[in-house]
Amino acid sequence: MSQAPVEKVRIRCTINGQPADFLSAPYVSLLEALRESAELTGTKEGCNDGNCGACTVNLNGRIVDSCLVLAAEADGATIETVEGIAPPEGLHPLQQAFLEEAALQCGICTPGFLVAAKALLEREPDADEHRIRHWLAGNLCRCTGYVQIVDAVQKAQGVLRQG
Amino acid sequence: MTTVEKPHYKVLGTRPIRHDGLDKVLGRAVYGADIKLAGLSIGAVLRSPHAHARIQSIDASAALALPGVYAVVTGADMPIADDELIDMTEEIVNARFASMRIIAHEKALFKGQPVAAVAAVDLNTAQEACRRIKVDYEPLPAVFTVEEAMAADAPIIHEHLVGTHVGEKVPHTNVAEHTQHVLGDPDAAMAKAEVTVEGEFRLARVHQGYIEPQNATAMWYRDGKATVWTSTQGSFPARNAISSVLRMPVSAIKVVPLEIGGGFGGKINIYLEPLAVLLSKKAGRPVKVVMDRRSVFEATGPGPGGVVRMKLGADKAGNLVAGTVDIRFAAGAFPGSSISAASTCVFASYRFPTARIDAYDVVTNLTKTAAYRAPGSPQATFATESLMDELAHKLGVDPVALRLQNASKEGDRRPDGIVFPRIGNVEVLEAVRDSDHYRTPLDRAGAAPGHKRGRGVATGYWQGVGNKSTVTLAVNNDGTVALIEGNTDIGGTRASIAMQAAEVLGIPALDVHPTVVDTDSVGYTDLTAGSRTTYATGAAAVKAAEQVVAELKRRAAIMWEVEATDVDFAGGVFTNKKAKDTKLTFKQVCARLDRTGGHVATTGVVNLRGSGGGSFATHVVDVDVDTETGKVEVIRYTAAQDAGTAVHPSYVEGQMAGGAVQGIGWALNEEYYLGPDGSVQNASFLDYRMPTMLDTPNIETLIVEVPNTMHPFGVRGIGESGIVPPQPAIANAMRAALGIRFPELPIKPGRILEALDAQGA
Amino acid sequence: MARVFLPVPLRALAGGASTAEAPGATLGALIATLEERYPGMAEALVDPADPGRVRLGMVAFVDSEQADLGLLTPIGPDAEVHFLPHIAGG
Amino acid sequence: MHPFRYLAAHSIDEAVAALAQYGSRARAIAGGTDLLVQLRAGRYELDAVVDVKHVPELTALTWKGGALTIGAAAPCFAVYEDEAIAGAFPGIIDGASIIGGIQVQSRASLGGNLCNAAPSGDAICPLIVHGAIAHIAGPKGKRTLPVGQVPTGPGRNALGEGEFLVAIELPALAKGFGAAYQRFTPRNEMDIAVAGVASAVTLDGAGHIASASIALASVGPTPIVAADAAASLVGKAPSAASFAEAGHIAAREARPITDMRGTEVQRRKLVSVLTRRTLEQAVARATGANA
Repeated sequence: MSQAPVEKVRIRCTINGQPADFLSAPYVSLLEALRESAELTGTKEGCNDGNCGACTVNLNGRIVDSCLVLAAEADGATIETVEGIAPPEGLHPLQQAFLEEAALQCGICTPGFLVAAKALLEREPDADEHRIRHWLAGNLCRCTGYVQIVDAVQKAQGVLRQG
Repeated sequence: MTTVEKPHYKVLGTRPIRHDGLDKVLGRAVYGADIKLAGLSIGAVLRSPHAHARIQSIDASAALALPGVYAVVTGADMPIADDELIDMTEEIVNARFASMRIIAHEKALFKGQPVAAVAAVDLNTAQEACRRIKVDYEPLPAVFTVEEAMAADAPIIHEHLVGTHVGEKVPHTNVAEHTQHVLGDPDAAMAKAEVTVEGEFRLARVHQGYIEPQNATAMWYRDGKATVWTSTQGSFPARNAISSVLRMPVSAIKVVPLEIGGGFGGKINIYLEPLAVLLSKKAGRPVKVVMDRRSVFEATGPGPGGVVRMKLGADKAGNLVAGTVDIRFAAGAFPGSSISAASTCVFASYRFPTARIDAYDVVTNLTKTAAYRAPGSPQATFATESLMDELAHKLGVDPVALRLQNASKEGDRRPDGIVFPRIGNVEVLEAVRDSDHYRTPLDRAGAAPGHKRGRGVATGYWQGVGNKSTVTLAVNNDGTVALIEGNTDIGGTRASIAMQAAEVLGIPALDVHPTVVDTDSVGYTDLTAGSRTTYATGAAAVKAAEQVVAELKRRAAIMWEVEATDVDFAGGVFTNKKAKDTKLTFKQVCARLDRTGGHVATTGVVNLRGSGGGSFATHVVDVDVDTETGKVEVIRYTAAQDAGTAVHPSYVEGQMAGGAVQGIGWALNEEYYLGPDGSVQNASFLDYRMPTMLDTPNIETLIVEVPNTMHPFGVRGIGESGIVPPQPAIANAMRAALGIRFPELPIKPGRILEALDAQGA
Repeated sequence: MARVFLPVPLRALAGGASTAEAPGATLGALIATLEERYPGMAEALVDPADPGRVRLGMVAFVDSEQADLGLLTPIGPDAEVHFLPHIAGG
Repeated sequence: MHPFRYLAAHSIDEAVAALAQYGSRARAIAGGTDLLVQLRAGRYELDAVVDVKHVPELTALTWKGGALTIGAAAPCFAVYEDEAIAGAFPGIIDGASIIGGIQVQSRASLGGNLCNAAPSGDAICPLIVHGAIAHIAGPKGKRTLPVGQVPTGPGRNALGEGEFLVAIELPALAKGFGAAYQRFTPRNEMDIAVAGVASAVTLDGAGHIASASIALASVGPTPIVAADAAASLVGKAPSAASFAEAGHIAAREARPITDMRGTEVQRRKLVSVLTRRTLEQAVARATGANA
């Protein structure tokens, strides 16, 4: 480290509909910044190299592994995490369906699945089972064998279709 | 659902929403890494780059000089513990080895073993400090496989280890233990057998693959006490282990179990907890350490690999007459692979008039293995079920029929001598035989050009355990009940335990409010493991609830001015036997608690003397193999299992499907791929290749219910058996598809192509 | 009399027998009887430094259920007694 | 991880200047899906990363006649969700749509995949058989390079100090052109190619193969152009026999190793099979058949 210490950078963005403004070291991931600086620990770290999807967040309308995004890149961004999925009252149909279908066991992968599945159903309300499995293949679950997760996404899909 | 006559339950068998679900879908549940404390510092661990090396010196001065570094600990801060056995209840751990595993002392014994740990202001500073610690190693020759470790000229990993070889004490060996079970005269019976099958089966080590890495946060207090927040499968056993390796009384340690992101046996042992305590003691502030994924693979406890050689003998009618097996597991750097459970399970599914089981626990220069879902059973049973399939081929009989013909049942003696109580082995096999899947012929012709299809079946067993649990119930005057328990909820057990209390109390499941508390706040409770939580802690909840009922009967009697013996209770309603139409609901009695003597709280304590026979599982699988690439697709899968009484069927099905998918990964792709230096070359989720959602079929589940005579509601532990059948079932399906027996796991595409080549040649 | 199933390593002490019939109202009494008949058996089953229960790493089963009262576990007249290695669980 | 600065460039000139400031201690970051993993693993150290996603040229998708220029930082999804690109260049989509999972495809770019120069890079072989050109900017100005010359070894590329990839230009397709890429992975997603093959053919008016190009992934230190296999097809009518023959030749041109992802023998077999399969698919596309 021959150079001057690396200073923190200021990040102003929108997280779950609320303005956020915090400082972060520029080499820190969005995942770490969300958990440590924004106090949003719903987003989980499973592998820190983009291979489990536990840290999935919605960044400017696309799902990303937040461990593979620098916090500094999120300046000006709109971010949705698991904490922002539910409407002000009650639950999002996906959250309700995950509960009803027992689509979680340990629950550590659940935030990532919810964020990813919500993005899918918003883009492709009629996604079939294969498309659901394809879209969610970036999210690992080691407990459920995935069956009940697929069931839950399809159940929520039905609820959302009915409006 | 197959049901053997069963009482009518009001709560059991329903599917309420789990009590902790809301927090988990909202992102509010606090898992190990989520804990925040004032003044929290962050730890990092320096790990050995060598599989076997003498540590000449450690110089941490440059690390300590780095601004923001609070403390460095090395082996010198945690002397090797005495040879004391720690009772982790299910597992017996030698404190000396546990302390050596947690941090290296004079020698590093596996790549990834902690050598030093640092606490600093943030993670990046702690990691940078680790890089500045100078360690002088003298590399030593290392062994990684059973064969290498057992070779005559093998380097000895533990100079002071004395092996126990069928009772004999043997020094200077890497074979920590050789156990043997003999039933009858298997050699004579084998010699007379009309049909024999035999084989050598090889297994790679495999990881549990939980998504949440190990973590520990500790606060040392100046009065010599410490609090540890961690995601563990057993807060009390973890406390025992921390106490032993740090030489602290158990009462000085409080373990606070946080939500746990998967375990499958891998989070029974402690890894980071003592380091966090020592760092906190030196740093004077709380310290959090979270493992990175590479270290999870390199330095936690995977399931053992090894070699299993087996021979089965039968008469012409297909009755088994003898079985012999030689099980050798590579334990890793310290003794204690799962050979005893493997020995228990390997022949448990069948009636063997004679048998011999030899098992070897062999130390190697790799991270010490640990429990992994039905530990030892999948590895050993892979041989049994592969050979049962070969036997069916040789005899020309249906594989399910052959298994049914030989299936163990109540009163049969296992090769280790234990006599089975009522078990559901036969019923599970019958459920598969009668299933839509098994009755529907495989559409072989539907395979694409160059593809071949096959169907396989296999059975698996896990015994499970009972042991100690405590549940406290506190009755609220609104008719709800708080339930305090000590088992971390790894997959819905708050619900399955609360439901059993609710069943006794005759109230809705959601009127019981379960909370998992720390080791200072509830009585001793064993692991969330061994398929015991719903079974044993459920039994404790039943016991506590029965005490509530007894007390509330007394309260109703006070209200009615009769004797307690004059009060009946059923389905949540108290009845005055003296005036039959006089009834009070549970809620009504609770509303009057303060006028009938005050509040009611009870505690149920159990120490169950076994599991009640365990749970059998049988799986059927159809595979489609692309013979040009070796790619295997699982196209249909059915899992049947005995749940005794399914408390919450959704979570029973979830355990069954989860075990099946873990087994599918184990069968087809998962393995530790080791470099010549013992490094794990695929230590990432990218290259360890656990199944994704796109790799797995719908798992059809058949819950069989043969009540467990040792549980008040007949509940069996169901967490583990489901991972035993998939590997042999898939190997048997591959045999059916290709005519090739795969005796080595994983059955990966390259291996399939090689075998097809050899078949063509 | 209880029927004791001897684990393979202990059979040498009993002249190769795989089972032994022995009286004893408790597990401790039973082991004492075995010791009289087959010297060395007591030390093989109970660690003198940790009396009152069978050695850690070993589990006693009485009628196929774990003995939970250590050496005080009652033994019925027709009981079966096993000594097995501890199971590691998941 | 060695601490580094984050600099966002908004023009090519800004990016050039920022990279020049840190010399070999800086790199351009597009999706970051490889870069951040490698930095965390300590494979190399940087003092700065220069975010090029805000440079308009780096994310633009520009048509000129039938030629398409893809900004080096344009994320995979932007490429494969573009109907015009999917219609014209299905062989490019084959690669772009299988890099990582959906999350990674939101960030990863064809340019990043090319610069990362992994032998297994799924985007690279399709680009090679399309004859794509890499547009590079740096302190000495702009230059171009055939994409096949960008990877120079595992994780090494031909970019000099201070240089970065601006865009990839896909030339207009000849009449009768068809291309396809397939890889083999044990898992169906989220996996690295054990072997991959991109094939392209141009059919003449009589339906014979006028020219062909075959590139192999994950079977050598860089993507390998299987020139002999491609040459074996020229002048022939597409047939199972000619494709199989090309597959055998390609397998000989491969230079695979055995590692955790697969064995040498397995990889040669896969090259043979995938060459045949991609040729079938490429011809089907060339003839407008539904594939």
